[in-house]
Amino acid sequence: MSVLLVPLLPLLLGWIPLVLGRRGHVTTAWSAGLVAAASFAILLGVHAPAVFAGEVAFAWVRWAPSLGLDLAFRMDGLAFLFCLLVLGIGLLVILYAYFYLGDTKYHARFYAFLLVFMGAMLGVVTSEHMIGLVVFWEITSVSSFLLVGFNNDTEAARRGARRALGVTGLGGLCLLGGVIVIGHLVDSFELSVWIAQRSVIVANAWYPAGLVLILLGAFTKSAQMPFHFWLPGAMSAPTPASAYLHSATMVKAGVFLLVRLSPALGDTSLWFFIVVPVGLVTMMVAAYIAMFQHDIKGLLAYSTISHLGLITALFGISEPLAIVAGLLHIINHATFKASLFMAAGIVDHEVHTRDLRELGGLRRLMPVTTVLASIAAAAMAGVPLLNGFLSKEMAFQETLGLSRLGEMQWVAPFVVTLGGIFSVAYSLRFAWEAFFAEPKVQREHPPHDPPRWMQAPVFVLVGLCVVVGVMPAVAVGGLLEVVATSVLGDRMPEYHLAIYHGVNTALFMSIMAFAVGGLIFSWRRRVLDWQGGGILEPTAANAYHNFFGRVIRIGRVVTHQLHDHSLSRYSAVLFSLLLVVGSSPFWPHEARDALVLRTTTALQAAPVAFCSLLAFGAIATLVFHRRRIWALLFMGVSGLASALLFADYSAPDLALTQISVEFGTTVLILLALYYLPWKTPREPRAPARTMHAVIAVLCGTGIAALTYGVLTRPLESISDFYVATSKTHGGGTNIVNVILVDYRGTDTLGEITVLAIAALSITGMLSGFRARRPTVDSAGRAWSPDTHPHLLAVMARPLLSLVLLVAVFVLLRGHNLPGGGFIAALMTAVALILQFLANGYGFARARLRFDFVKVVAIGLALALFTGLGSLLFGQPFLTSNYGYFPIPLVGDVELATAMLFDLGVYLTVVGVIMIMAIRLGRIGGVEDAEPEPELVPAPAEPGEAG
Amino acid sequence: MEAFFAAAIGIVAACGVYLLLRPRTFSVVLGLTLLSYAVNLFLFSVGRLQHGKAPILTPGVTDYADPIPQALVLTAIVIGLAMTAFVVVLALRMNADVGHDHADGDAHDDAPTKGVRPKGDRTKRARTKSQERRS
Amino acid sequence: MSDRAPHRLLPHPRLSLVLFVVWILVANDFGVGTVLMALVLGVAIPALTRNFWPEAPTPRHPWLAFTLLAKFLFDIVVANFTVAKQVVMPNARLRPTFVEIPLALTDDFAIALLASMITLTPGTVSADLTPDRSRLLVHVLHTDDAQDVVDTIKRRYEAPLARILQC
Amino acid sequence: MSHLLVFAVAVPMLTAVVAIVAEASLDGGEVRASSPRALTTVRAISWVGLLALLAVAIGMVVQVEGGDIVVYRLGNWPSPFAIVFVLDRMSALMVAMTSLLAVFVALAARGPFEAQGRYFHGLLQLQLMGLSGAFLTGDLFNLFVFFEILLIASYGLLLFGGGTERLSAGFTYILLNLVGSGLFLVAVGTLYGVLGTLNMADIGVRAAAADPADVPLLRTAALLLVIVFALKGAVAPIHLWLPKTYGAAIAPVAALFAVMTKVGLYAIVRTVPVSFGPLLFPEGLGATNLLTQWLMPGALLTLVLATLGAAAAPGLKQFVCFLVLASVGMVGLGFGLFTPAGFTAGIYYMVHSTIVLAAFFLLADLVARERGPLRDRLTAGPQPEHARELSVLFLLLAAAAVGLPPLSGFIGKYLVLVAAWELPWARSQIWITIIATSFVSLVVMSRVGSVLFWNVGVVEPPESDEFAVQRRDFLPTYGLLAVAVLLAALAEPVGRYAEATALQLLDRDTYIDRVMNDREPTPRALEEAGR
Amino acid sequence: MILDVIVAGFLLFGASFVLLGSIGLAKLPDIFTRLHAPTKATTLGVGSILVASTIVFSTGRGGISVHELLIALFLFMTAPVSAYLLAKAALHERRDEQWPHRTDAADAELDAPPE
Amino acid sequence: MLDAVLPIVLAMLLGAVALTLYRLLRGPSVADRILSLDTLYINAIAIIMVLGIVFHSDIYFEAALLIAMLGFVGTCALAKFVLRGDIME
Ligand code: NA
Ligand code: NA
Repeated sequence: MSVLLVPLLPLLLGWIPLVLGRRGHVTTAWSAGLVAAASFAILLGVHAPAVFAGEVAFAWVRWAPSLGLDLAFRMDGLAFLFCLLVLGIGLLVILYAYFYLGDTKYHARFYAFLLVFMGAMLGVVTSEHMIGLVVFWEITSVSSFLLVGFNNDTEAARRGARRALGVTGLGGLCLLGGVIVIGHLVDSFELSVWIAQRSVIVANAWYPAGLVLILLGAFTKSAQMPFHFWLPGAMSAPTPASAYLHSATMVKAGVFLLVRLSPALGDTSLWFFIVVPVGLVTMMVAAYIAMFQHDIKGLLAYSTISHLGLITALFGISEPLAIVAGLLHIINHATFKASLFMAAGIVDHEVHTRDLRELGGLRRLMPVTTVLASIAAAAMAGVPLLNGFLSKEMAFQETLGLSRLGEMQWVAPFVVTLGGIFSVAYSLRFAWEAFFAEPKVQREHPPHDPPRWMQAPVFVLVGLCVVVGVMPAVAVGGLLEVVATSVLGDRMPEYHLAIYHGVNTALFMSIMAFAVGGLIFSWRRRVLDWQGGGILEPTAANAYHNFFGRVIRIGRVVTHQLHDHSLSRYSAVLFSLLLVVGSSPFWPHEARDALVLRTTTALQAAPVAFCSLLAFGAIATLVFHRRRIWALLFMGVSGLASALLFADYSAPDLALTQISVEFGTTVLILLALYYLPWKTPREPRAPARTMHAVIAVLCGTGIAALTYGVLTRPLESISDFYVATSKTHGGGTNIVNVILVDYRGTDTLGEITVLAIAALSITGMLSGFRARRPTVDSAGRAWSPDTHPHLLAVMARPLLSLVLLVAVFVLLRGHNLPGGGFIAALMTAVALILQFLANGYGFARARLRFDFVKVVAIGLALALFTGLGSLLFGQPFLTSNYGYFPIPLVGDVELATAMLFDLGVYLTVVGVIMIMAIRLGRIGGVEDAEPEPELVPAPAEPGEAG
Repeated sequence: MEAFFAAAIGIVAACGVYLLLRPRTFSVVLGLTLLSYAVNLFLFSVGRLQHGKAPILTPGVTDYADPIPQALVLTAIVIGLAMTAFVVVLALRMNADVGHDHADGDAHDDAPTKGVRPKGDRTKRARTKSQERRS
Repeated sequence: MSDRAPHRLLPHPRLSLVLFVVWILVANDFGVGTVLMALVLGVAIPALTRNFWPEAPTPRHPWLAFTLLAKFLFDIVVANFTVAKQVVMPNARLRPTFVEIPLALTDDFAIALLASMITLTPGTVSADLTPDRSRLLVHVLHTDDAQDVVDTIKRRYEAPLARILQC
Repeated sequence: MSHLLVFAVAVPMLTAVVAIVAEASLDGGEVRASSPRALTTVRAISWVGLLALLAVAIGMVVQVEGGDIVVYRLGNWPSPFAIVFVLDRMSALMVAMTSLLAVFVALAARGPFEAQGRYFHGLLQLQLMGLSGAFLTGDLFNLFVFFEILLIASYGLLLFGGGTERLSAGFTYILLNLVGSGLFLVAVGTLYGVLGTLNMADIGVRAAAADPADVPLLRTAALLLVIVFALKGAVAPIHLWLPKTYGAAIAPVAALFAVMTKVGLYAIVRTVPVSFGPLLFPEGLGATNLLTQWLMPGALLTLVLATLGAAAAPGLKQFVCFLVLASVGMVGLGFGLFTPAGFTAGIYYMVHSTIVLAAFFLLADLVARERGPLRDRLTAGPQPEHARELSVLFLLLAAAAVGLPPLSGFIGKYLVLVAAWELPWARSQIWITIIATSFVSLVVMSRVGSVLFWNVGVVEPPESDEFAVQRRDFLPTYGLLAVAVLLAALAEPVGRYAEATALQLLDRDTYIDRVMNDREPTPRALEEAGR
Repeated sequence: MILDVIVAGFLLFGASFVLLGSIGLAKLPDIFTRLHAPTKATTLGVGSILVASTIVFSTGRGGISVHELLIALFLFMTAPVSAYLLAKAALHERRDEQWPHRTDAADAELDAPPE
Repeated sequence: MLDAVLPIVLAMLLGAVALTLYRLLRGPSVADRILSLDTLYINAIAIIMVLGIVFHSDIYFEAALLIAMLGFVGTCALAKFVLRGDIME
C-alpha cells in the first residue's frame, strides 16, 4: 500500500505550505521540503530494496470501478527511476527555490503548486491503471499552468502559461481518448493487461487510432515538433520551476509514456514510422534553433526539446539497446539540464538579465557558477568523461542500421549527427558568451556568486554528471539494469557501460559533431547575423496563435449572427425545424402509401359556416394587423367562431370557456393597448416577408394535414370508462367537469397554479409602475371628457347582482351540467370589471378593498387541501368523495369534495383576473392611496356564500 | 367535413405563424392568440367531430363525444389565458421601459416607434438601469 | 331621488325579488331546495354588493308601471315592423335626424330607464346626454317631424316614469 | 402506498401559498419590493419548505434505490384513466438534485437579491412545484401542465428584479416557449387522436400495437414532442434563446436555471423509450434511426456552437451561459445514444453540470460585484478584494466544467466518450467533436481565468453598498462546489446509481407493467369498468 | 305538431328580424342609422327565437323551461347601454363632441383603406 | 315541419352573420366595427339557441347567456376605449 503514499503524500499535503504561508518563507520551504522528503524516504526506504530485488509492488485505490475508473499504482524499476528523479531533483529545487524566491510575496503558493505537481508527476510515473495515469497527467498540466503563470503580472508569463496548458491539455485529451480506445480493445485499463495482450492490441483495426491519440499525448507533453512551441514560452516560469518541470520531470512524462507503453504498443511499423521521424526531426531542428537563442533559458528550452527528440527517437526505434540508451539519456539529461537551468537562474538572479548579448565576463565575478555551468554544458554537448557523452554515444550507435528504413538507413545517423553538431555549437555558445567572453555591459553592482546553499543543488547535480560520466557502471549501472529490465523483461540485452567502446561509427559521429560544431561556433558572428533560426522558430506558435485567433473571431461572428435575440428569427428557425423534422416520417415512399383515409363525414352547413367565420377572422386579423384595434375585433370574430364550433360539436363547456377567455383576453389587451402604439408601423428593413409567408403557409398546411390525418382514422379511446364511472364513482353527470375536478384534478390544480403565478408575476412586473397617460388618441383627438358615461354607470349597478347570481348558479351546477368554477369565476370577474369600467377605478376599488392576492392564495389552499384531505382517509391525493345528505324539506342534497375543489378553482380564478385587471387599471397614475371617505367593510366574496 | 375543418385550422395556424414572425410585440401577441385558437381546435377535434353528443350523462343515452380532449382543451385555454395576460403585460412594460415594442432583439434596438409612446419618468428608468448593473 | 339610507339587510327589496325569480328561472326547478336557495341569494347578493348601489329608488304606482311596461312592449312590436320597412327602403329616401329632448327627470336611474326605453323602441336611439343631464340627444332613423318625436317620448314615457319614480 | 410523491408537489405548493399570504399580509398591496420584515418571515417559511422537500426527495431516493417503481394513482383511479405519478430512480434523482440546488439558490438569494422585487420565495417554491411535478408525472398531458407551471414560474423569476434587459430577454424566451407549448398540445393531440390515451405507459402499449398505417403519423407526433423538449432543453438549432435569457436573470435565478434545460432532456429520456420506443426504434435501441438522425447532429452542433460562443463571450456570465449550452450538448450526446452507457453518461453529466454551472453562475456574480464598474466583463481590471477565494473557486469550477480530472466533469466526459465508443455510427463524430471542443474550451477557460485573476491592476476597493460581497456570500458557492467534489469522490455510488437508472429508463416493459397493472387498492367496481 | 308549427313560426319570425337587423347594419348609410339595426335583432329577433326555445323545452321532458327569459332580460338591460356607448364613440370619432354635424371630410378620412 | 324550417332559419342567421362581417370589414369608423362585432354576438346567440333546438338540448342556454353578458361588457370596453383610452380609469 505504501506505493500510493509516494505520489499521494505530496499531492494531498500540498496545502500545508499555504496554511503556513504567514509563518515566513523558511517555514513554508521547510514544510514543502519535509513533505517531499517524507515521500522520498518511503521511496528509498521501502521501495528501493524491493525494486532492486526485481519485485513489482502494486497498490489500488478503488475510485469508481464500475465505471472503469480506478487509481492503481505500480512500483517497478521504471517507476522507481522516475520517482527518484522527481523527488531527488524536487528536493534540490525546493532548496534552490528558497534562495531564488527570496522574499517574493507569494512563495507559499509556489511551494503548494510545486508539491501538487510533484505528487501528480509521481502519480503519472507510478500509475498502473491508465485512466489514473490520465488523471495525474492532467493535474501536471494544470499545476504547470499555475507555475508558469506564477509571475502573472507579465503578459509573457500569462501567455506562456495558457499555451502550456492548451497544448498539453490537448495532448491530455488525446491521451484520454487513446487510453479508452486501447482499453476497449482488451477490456481493461491495466498496464499489465495491456502488456500481456500486446498481440491482441496491435492486431486490432483500431490500434492505429488509439496509438496516434496516445502518441499525441506523449508528443505534446515532451514538446515534440510541431507541438514544441509551448516549452520556450513556458520559460517565463520562475527558474526553479523551469529547472524542475521543463528539464527533469514534466517534459519527461511524454517520453516516460513512450517507454512505459512500448512493451504494449511499441515495436510496430506504425510506431516506428511515427515516433522515429518525429523524434529525429525534433532533435535536429530544435538544436538548430537553440543556436540562435539569445535568452539562455530559451536556449536551454530548445536544447531540452532537442534532447527529448533524441530520446523519443530512441524509444521509437524500440530495439532493446535503444531503449536502454534512451533511459540512460533520461537520467543524464535530467542531471545536466536541471543544473544548467539552476545556473541560468543564478545568473539571472545575480545579473538581472538572461540575454547572451548582454552577458559575458562572469568567469571572474562568479567563478564557482562558471565552473559548474561549464561542466554541465560540456555534458550537454556530450564531452567525454561526462554523462552526456555516454548516452549520446549509445544513442548514435542505435541509429545505425535501422532495417525498417531500408534504403534510407543513412538518414537517421545523418540527422542525429546534424543534431549533435548543433548541440555542440549551442553548448559552446552558452558557456562562452555567458561566462568567458568579454563583458559587453559595464555594471554598477558587479554580480557575485550566490550563497553556498543556493549553489549546493547545482553542485550535487553536476557532481552526478561527472560521477556517472567517469564511472558509469558503478554509478548507474545497477539502476539502469533494474529500470531497463522492468521495461524490456526478457528482451533485456547484453550491454556494458563504459567510457570508451573503441573506434566505432558512433565515435566517428561524435568527432564529426565536435569538429563541425566547433566550426560553427567559431563562425557564430556570421551565423547569428544570418538569423536563420528565426525561420523555423515561430511557425508552430504562430499557427497555434492564429488558430485561436480564428476560433475567437469565428466565435464572435457566429455568436453575434446567431444570437441577435430576434424573436422572429428564432421562431423562424423553430418552425423550419418543425417542418423538416415533423415531415421526416413521411419521406419514405411506403409511409405515404400507408396514409389510407378511412372515415369522413359529409359537409354540414353550420360547421362549414363557423369554419369560414374562423378563417375569415384569422385572415382579416392578418390583413389588418397594423391597425391594432381592428385586428383585435377580427380576432374576436375568430374567437367567437371557435366557441360556436365547440358548441356545435358537442362541447358546451368548451364553448363557455372559450367565450370567457376570449373576452378576458380582449379586455387585457385593451388595457395594455392604451399605453402601446395603436398602429404597427411598416418596418424600414423588410424582414424576410416572403420567407415568413412560405414558412407560415407550410406550417398551416402541416397542421391541416395533421388534423385531416387524425380525424379520418378510427379512434378507440379510453373514454368509455368515464361514461361508465362519471356518475357512479365521480358523482357528476358533466363528464368534462368530473374529469377536471376528479379524474384529472391534478391538471386543474396545476392550471390554477399557472394562473396564480401569472398574476403574481404580473404584480411583480407592474409593482410601482406608472406610465404617462396619452393625452390624445391615435388620430390625435382629445379624449372625450365624459369619464363615466351615464347610462353605463347606472345600469352596471343592477347588472352586478344579476351576473353574480348567475355565477353562483354556474358554479354550483358545474358538476352536473355545463359550467363550473372557472366559468363562474370569469362571470364574477366580469361583473366586477364592469364596475371598474362603468364607475371608475377609484369607485370600484374603494368598494372592493381586499387583497386579491390573498383570495388567490386561499383558493389554491382550498383546492390543495381538498386533495390532501383524502390522505387522512388513507386514500391517494385528490380521491373524491360525495354523498347525498337528506335535509328536511329540501330533500337529498348532493355534497361532493369535488365541489370544494371547484370552489378553490373559483376563488383562484376570480382573484387572478381581478389582480390582473386592477394592476393594469392602476398604471395610469390613479393614486391608490386616494383618501377614502369612509371605511366600508370589505364585502365578502359572493361565491363563499354558495 | 374533416377536410374543411382541417383547412380552416390550417388557415388560422398559418395566419398565426405569420404574425408571430412579425417584429412587433403586438403582432406577436395576435399571432400567438391565433395560433392557440388553431391548436385548441385541433386538440379538441382529436376526439372527432360529433354533433349533439355533449358528454353530459343523460338517462337512456349511451353515445357521447369523447370528453377527454374537451377537458384537455379547457385546461389549455385557461393556461393560454394566463400566458397571454403575462405576455401582454410584458409587452407593455417593454414598450414603456425599453422605449419601443420591437420583438426582434438587437436588430432594432434604437428604431423609433411612431404613435403614442408613453415613457416612464427618467429617474425611475435610471434607477432600474443602476439595479441592472448591480445584479 | 331618495335620501334615505339603504336598509342594511335588504338594501334593494325589488332587486332581491328579481333575483329570487331569476334564480328559479335559471334553475328551471321549483323544488323546496331551489326556493330556499333563491331566498338566500336574493337577500345575500344585494346585501353583499350594496356598496356598489348606494341609492335606492323607491317606485310607486305599480299599476301605472304595469301599463307603462305594456305600452312599451306594444311599441316595440309595432315599431319593429315600421322600422323593418325603413331599413329595406332605399337609403336615399331615409330622413334620419338627431333630436334633443329636454329632460324633466332628475333621478339618475330614471334618466337611464328613459334612455333605455327610447333605444329599445326601434327607430330611436339615445345617443348622448349633456353633462348636466338636462338634455338627451336621440337619433331618429326616419322622421319628418322631429318635434313630434320629442313630444311623443315625453308624453308616452317620460311623464309616467316621472310619476312612478317620484321625481 | 407512499404519499411522498404527492408531497414532492404539495409541499412546495403549500409553502408557496403560505409564503405569499404572509408576504401579502406583511407588505400590503402596493410596494415595489419585499420589506425586510416580510422577508424575514417569508424566508423562514421558505426554508421550512425547502428542507421538507429535500427530506421528501431523500426519502424518495431511498425508496427506489433498490429498483422499485412506485406508482401513485392520483384520485385512486385505475391506470390509464387518470393521472399517475411514477417514482423511479430517474425521477427521484431529478427531484433530489433540484431540491438540493434550491437550497443553495435560496441561500444565494438571501440579502440583496430577494429584496429586489416581490414574492421571490413564492415564485421559487412554485418553480419547484412545477419541476417536481414534471419529474414525477406519468401522464403526457399532466407533463404539459407541469411544464407550464415551471415555465411561467421561471418567467416570473427571470424578470425578477426588473430592468430593460430582463424584459426584452424575457419576451423572446417566453414567446418561444409558448410556441413550444402549442406544439406540445399538437403532439399530445395527435397521439390521443390516434391512440386514444395519455398515459405514457399506455401510449407505449398502444403504439407497439399500432396499425402500420398510423405509424408515420405517430412518429411525427413523437418527433414534434421531442422538438418541444429539445426547445426547452436548448438543443441546437433551437438553443438560441438561452444565453441572453440566462444572462439576464439575477444570479440565484440563473443558478436555478442550470436545472431548467435538464428538464427538457429529462423529458426526452423519460418519454422516448417507454412511449415511443416501438415507433422510433424499429430496429431496437442503440441503432441510428429517425430520432437519432436529428438529435445527434443537434447535440453535436450545440456543443460546437456553445464552445464558439464561450470563446467569444464578452463577460463571465455570458461565458457561463455558453457553458450551460455546452453541457446540454454533452448530456444530449449521452442521451442521444439511447444505450445504457449513453444514459449513464448523460445522467452523470447532467447532475455534474447542473451543480457546477449553478456554482459558476454564483461565482460570476461574486466576481462582477467585486470588480466595480467593469462588472464581469472580460477585460483587465482591478484585483478583486477576495481575489484568493475567487480564484480558487474559479480554478476548481473551471476545471470541473471543462472536464479536467479528477473532478466531476472529467468523469462525465469520460463516460460520454466510453458510451459513444460502443456505437460505431456515433463513434468518430462524437469523439472528434468532444476532443476539439474540450481543447478549445480549455484554452478559452484559461484565458478567462488569466484575464480575471492574473491580469489585474491596483486594488480598487469597490463602492460599499448592499451588493458588496460579504464572506457569507461565498457559502452557497462553496456548498455547490463541495457537492461537485463529492460527485467525483463518490463516483462509484453515483455512477452505480446512474447506471441502474439508465437501465431502468430503458426497461420499458417493467415500467409499463408497473404502471398498467398497479391496481391493487382500486375498488373492484372500477376495475370492472376499466376492463 | 301544432307546437311544431308555432315554434317554426317563431323561429322564422325571429330569424327574419335578426337578418333584417344585419341587412340594416350592412346597408344603412352612416353609423347613427346603423345603430338602429341591432336593436331589432335584439328585441324582436332574438326574443322570438327565445320564445321558440322556451316552447320546445317546456314541452319536451315535462317541466317548463323558462330560463331563456333571463337572456331576454339581460339583452333588454344591456342593449341600450351598448347603443348609447357606441353612439358616443361615433360622436367622438367625428371630432365634434357636443352635437354632431356630419362632415364628409371626416368620413372620407376614416374610409381610407388600410395600408 | 320543424325539421324543414330549421335549416332555413339557420341559413337566414348565417346570412345575417355574413352581412355583419361585411360591415365589420367596411367600417369605416371604429364604432361601426364595434357595432358589427356586437351584432355578430347577437347573431351568435340566436344561432346557439337554434342549435339547441336542432340538437334538442338545453345545455346551450349558458353559452347564449354568457355570450350576451360578455358581448355586452366587451362592447362597453371597446367603446370606452375609443372614448377615453383608459377603460378602467
Ligand atoms: Na365545467
Ligand atoms: Na378524485
